[in-house]
Amino acid sequence: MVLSAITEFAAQEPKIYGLIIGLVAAAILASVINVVAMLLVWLERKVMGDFQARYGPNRVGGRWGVLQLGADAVKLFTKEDVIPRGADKPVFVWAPIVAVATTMLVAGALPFGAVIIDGKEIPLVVANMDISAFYIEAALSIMAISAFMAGWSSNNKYSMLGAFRGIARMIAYEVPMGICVISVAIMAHSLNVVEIVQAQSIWFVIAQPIGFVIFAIALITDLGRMPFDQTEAEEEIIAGYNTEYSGIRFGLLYFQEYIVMLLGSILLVHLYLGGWNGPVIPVISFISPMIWFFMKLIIVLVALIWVRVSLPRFRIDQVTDLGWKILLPLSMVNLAWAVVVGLYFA
Amino acid sequence: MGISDVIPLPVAVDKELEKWTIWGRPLTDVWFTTTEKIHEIIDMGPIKNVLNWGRKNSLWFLMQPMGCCGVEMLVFGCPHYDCDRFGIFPRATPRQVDVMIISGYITRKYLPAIKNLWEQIPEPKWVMAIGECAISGGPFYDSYNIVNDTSKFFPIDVFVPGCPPRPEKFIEGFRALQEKIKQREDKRGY
Amino acid sequence: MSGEMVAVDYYIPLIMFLIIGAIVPIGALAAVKIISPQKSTFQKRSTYEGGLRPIREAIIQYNVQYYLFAIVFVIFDVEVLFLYPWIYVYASEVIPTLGGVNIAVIDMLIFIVVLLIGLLYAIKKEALRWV
Amino acid sequence: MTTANDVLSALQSAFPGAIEEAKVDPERQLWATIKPDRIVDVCKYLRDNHNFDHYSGAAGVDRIDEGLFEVTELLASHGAHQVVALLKVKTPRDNPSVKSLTGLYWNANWYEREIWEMLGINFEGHPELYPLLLSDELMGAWPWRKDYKGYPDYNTAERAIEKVNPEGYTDYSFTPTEAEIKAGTVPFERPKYPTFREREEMEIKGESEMILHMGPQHAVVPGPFLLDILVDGERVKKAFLDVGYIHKGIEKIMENRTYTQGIPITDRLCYMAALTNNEAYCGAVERLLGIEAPERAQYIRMILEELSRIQSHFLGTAEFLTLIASAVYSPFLYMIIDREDVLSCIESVTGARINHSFVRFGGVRNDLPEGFKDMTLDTLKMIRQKTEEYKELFSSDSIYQKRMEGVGVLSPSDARRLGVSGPPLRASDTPFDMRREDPYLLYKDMDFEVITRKEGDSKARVEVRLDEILESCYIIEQCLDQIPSGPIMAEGVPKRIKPEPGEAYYRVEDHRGEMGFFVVSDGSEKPVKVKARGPVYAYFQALPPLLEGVYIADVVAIAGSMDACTSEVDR
Repeated sequence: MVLSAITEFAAQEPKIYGLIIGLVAAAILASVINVVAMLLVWLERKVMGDFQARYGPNRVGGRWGVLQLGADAVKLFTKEDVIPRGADKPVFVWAPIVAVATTMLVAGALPFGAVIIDGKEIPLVVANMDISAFYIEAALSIMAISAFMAGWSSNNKYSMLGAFRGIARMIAYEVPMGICVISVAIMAHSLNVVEIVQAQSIWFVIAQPIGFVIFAIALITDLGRMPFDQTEAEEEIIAGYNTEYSGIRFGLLYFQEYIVMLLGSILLVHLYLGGWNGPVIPVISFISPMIWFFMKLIIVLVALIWVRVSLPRFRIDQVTDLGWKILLPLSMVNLAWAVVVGLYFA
Repeated sequence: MGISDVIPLPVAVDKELEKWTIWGRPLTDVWFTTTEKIHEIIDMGPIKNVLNWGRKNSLWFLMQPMGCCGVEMLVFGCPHYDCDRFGIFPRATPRQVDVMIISGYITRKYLPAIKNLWEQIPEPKWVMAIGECAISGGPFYDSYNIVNDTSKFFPIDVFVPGCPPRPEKFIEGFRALQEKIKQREDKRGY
Repeated sequence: MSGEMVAVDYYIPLIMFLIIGAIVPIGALAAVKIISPQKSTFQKRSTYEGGLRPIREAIIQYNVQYYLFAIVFVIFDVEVLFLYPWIYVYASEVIPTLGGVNIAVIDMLIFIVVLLIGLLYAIKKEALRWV
Repeated sequence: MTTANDVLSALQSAFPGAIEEAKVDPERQLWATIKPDRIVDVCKYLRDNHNFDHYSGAAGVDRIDEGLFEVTELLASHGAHQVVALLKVKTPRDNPSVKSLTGLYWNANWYEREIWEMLGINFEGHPELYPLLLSDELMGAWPWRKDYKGYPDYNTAERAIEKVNPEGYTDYSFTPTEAEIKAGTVPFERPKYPTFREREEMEIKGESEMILHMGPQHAVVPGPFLLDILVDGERVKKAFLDVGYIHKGIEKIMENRTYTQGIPITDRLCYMAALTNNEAYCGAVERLLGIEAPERAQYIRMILEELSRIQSHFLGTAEFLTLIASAVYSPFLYMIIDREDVLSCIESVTGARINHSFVRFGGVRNDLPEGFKDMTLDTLKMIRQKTEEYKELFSSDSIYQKRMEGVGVLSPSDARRLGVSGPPLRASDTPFDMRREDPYLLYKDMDFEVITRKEGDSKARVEVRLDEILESCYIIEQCLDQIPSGPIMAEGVPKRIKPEPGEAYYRVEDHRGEMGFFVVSDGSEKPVKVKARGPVYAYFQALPPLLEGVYIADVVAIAGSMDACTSEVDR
């Protein structure tokens, strides 16, 4: 009954309804995402420990060390906040805020699974836009801009080199990534992520394996994780673009990387691994899609961590070469493939 | 120290705000007294304990190997000893660390640089002298180039003897520092 | 979700997200300002560079090669943008066919080939050589 | 095969009258005192006609009783023959000056700079006599002179005066000690030269160039040193190296300790190679004393030094991996785990992890414990298996190959010219290994291979190290099979070591290259001069030319593949 009342209200006052839904969902989602991202940091440290024959955090919060991240957060909150004298102050202050705010923009359009009510699949998404795939991809790349803001404004040579590397890397992989999204959209006949998920009777990882590989590589690059972490290559340029950031500002930038990792993995799951698709589990059919979704997500996240601990870092010129000279032509080939196969399906 | 440090507003706003008053008192004064009040509340106990719990369980140290102890510092971060268990791990930039480990001899040439690094660490910060060289000059106590008393330049919280101390001693030193932070007995009384 | 949702309505929740996303870090920064100790000194606010004084500023006139990268990117990114509307056109049945194949497909394949030739030219001219 | 006697007779016939005194002792070492004005000619003759293409270093000795400085040039060959020529040049103590050999040997540069700043001996014809290890404040004090009043110095910290320099940074100056004031040696007359910073700034030409400090604190440095790179974009145009940030004055300290007290100091020379440093120092003193360790002791030394080589190579490779990958790269951590196993083998004998002080004059400190053989054989079996795994991993990792192949290539001729030794030289297709070249201990009885690679790039250097681990395992297994029972100390080694007046040079194959100790005795309890010729010093000098024209990421790969140890450079 309440549900029908809400639907009625939504029909009458779509604008106000959107406003309320937006606020509530944003508040809930923001906290959920933050908590999940914190757990992700913890998961990474633990899983990395397992890969490396050590324990990882295990002293704070019982034997699993779950409160370790809480301690880190409290520590970062009580750190002094230093703005270097030479820094471009407004940009310096803005960079972490832009970074966090834009990740929220991505979160707004990304479906976080679905639930089945009365045999109907309801995707859990706030803004179910027609072009959400395009929008998400665009919003993800704003992250590189915030990294550039951080690096450029610090007036530190390490940061500056990190910023340039970040931009060069982002632009080298943005194009192949975009083309991959187009290829997927062509097969699904839609740019809406929800519809893309629903269109995957065959997972797109099988339908276009090249596209999956390209997208996965480009995604790791966008996230700046291991073989592609040149922007913060500790051994070359100290901490890259966040060299001069301290305390909570660093905390935000650092934390935002994990939020983006989470969101990026979700996007990968949606575009290529069938999202929440999977056989309906009889007894708990209500959350059966969620179970599939989370299983896939965890596998992708652990795979990302696995890649991180087992590959050496590329040199930055090799990264741009890989992007421009190999992945871009390959993604075009993949697009042609998608067109041909897509025609066949159509 | 103005509002433009917190919220990205033009610096001109700062200047403007300085002219504002609340009940006849300048806004900046009000801000400072409020902050002081909050600090007093924090100092009263429970909140401070939570803060110190966070601080003591997240001690990131500056990666700065300086001698024999530097090798043990590296090993301290690796399996078998695994400092990550305690929430301790190395960072390369002083902006993001809490603990500076002086892991070797400080020479006349290096003293200004290391002092500068120490200055660039944001508060709250701690410093540990690890190894005989950092404590007293060690085997090089009479050298012409060694500054043999480190504690004159740095408010050292924990001394870890040994030449070099084994990685277990590093852990012991960090435990001692954690205990100090918890009891609020470190030199700066956080 | 029933009801007439115009495109703009989707963006209202997004703006809410943006606001929440901005409030969180600003709130955190303000909280830090209050609870963290502040002891700003000259040296603390100086630029970090391995512990020594840096030689020259970091913000200098950078190598022009960086800009070439950016320009190549702009060209390709704009052309990728042209592909997006095509997704919809391609699916529609209004477009005439040529020998059983949708003419938009042929158009786009030609476009892709032209793009690839452009890329080859850029590589040949060493516009994509890292600085 | 050329012997020392051949070289001596050839010299005497080529330069009649130029050689003031000469001897051959032991059979492969030629000691000669050359007239100061003929030194360059003699060296040129030796280099061109007798293959003395390896400049090993130079040592300055302060003979205060005779009012003389002596500079001893150490020349050797890269495998053509095994003769070491130690050519001595004398110069008066007031206004000392010697002809520079930089025109003949590229790597004479740093050795001569060091002697200049420490002893105040001027080198005629040296292109850049700038301080290397000392801070500007100590320049002109000539700390290695015997009459230097600033040693011992117990209260440096109390004398430090903090002051703020014009740019706002804190600086320190140290007021002179009372002894210095009493002796009237302050103020010193400081030589005139541009500072390191000024020299760098002169090199900046273009608008888009900048100088990036990598160090003294940086993730790439294994200890504090300053590597400055002049970059345009990310391409390195020129590299500058400033060392001495942890200069401890070990050679001066050892002059003021007894011979036995010197052993723990040699440990700290390079903490990764404590045992070979002990060996080199003790070997030199043993030569002075004329004693030889019993056979069992020599076997024990060999076993431990090879174990130490394994752990050093593991740590070196592991550190290198953190540089090209990151600190979360798993193989790096696996290597540290393996190294811990090797360390516990060593520890069961010496009782220490890093600084062992284990070798004694005429023997070793204690015998192998029970069960050492089984434990070591087990460990070696594991190490072998793991090393094979790493080799397979690196040869199948395409990112690794892409990063390392053709990076930092040292051609064989360049490698010899720049004076590097050890794994980097062997990676450049030069089978130069002291264990073969100048066999010490019982290496001549051992069956092992000198590992070489043709490529000379960073990848080859790491491969050489990994292969050497396997060879070391093989040597240890042989030693454990053959080790006889018997005493571990030579008979008749006095409690108070007082060697006859004389000089000795003894070189061993360190984990990183050729390590030599040059010890001068005057019959008293303390040595007159101890000169440590370390391998990393030579690498470091060769680093800036290697770095020209590479990317910043390659700087890290090249510097890492050299396996540096700052402590030994600075001493």
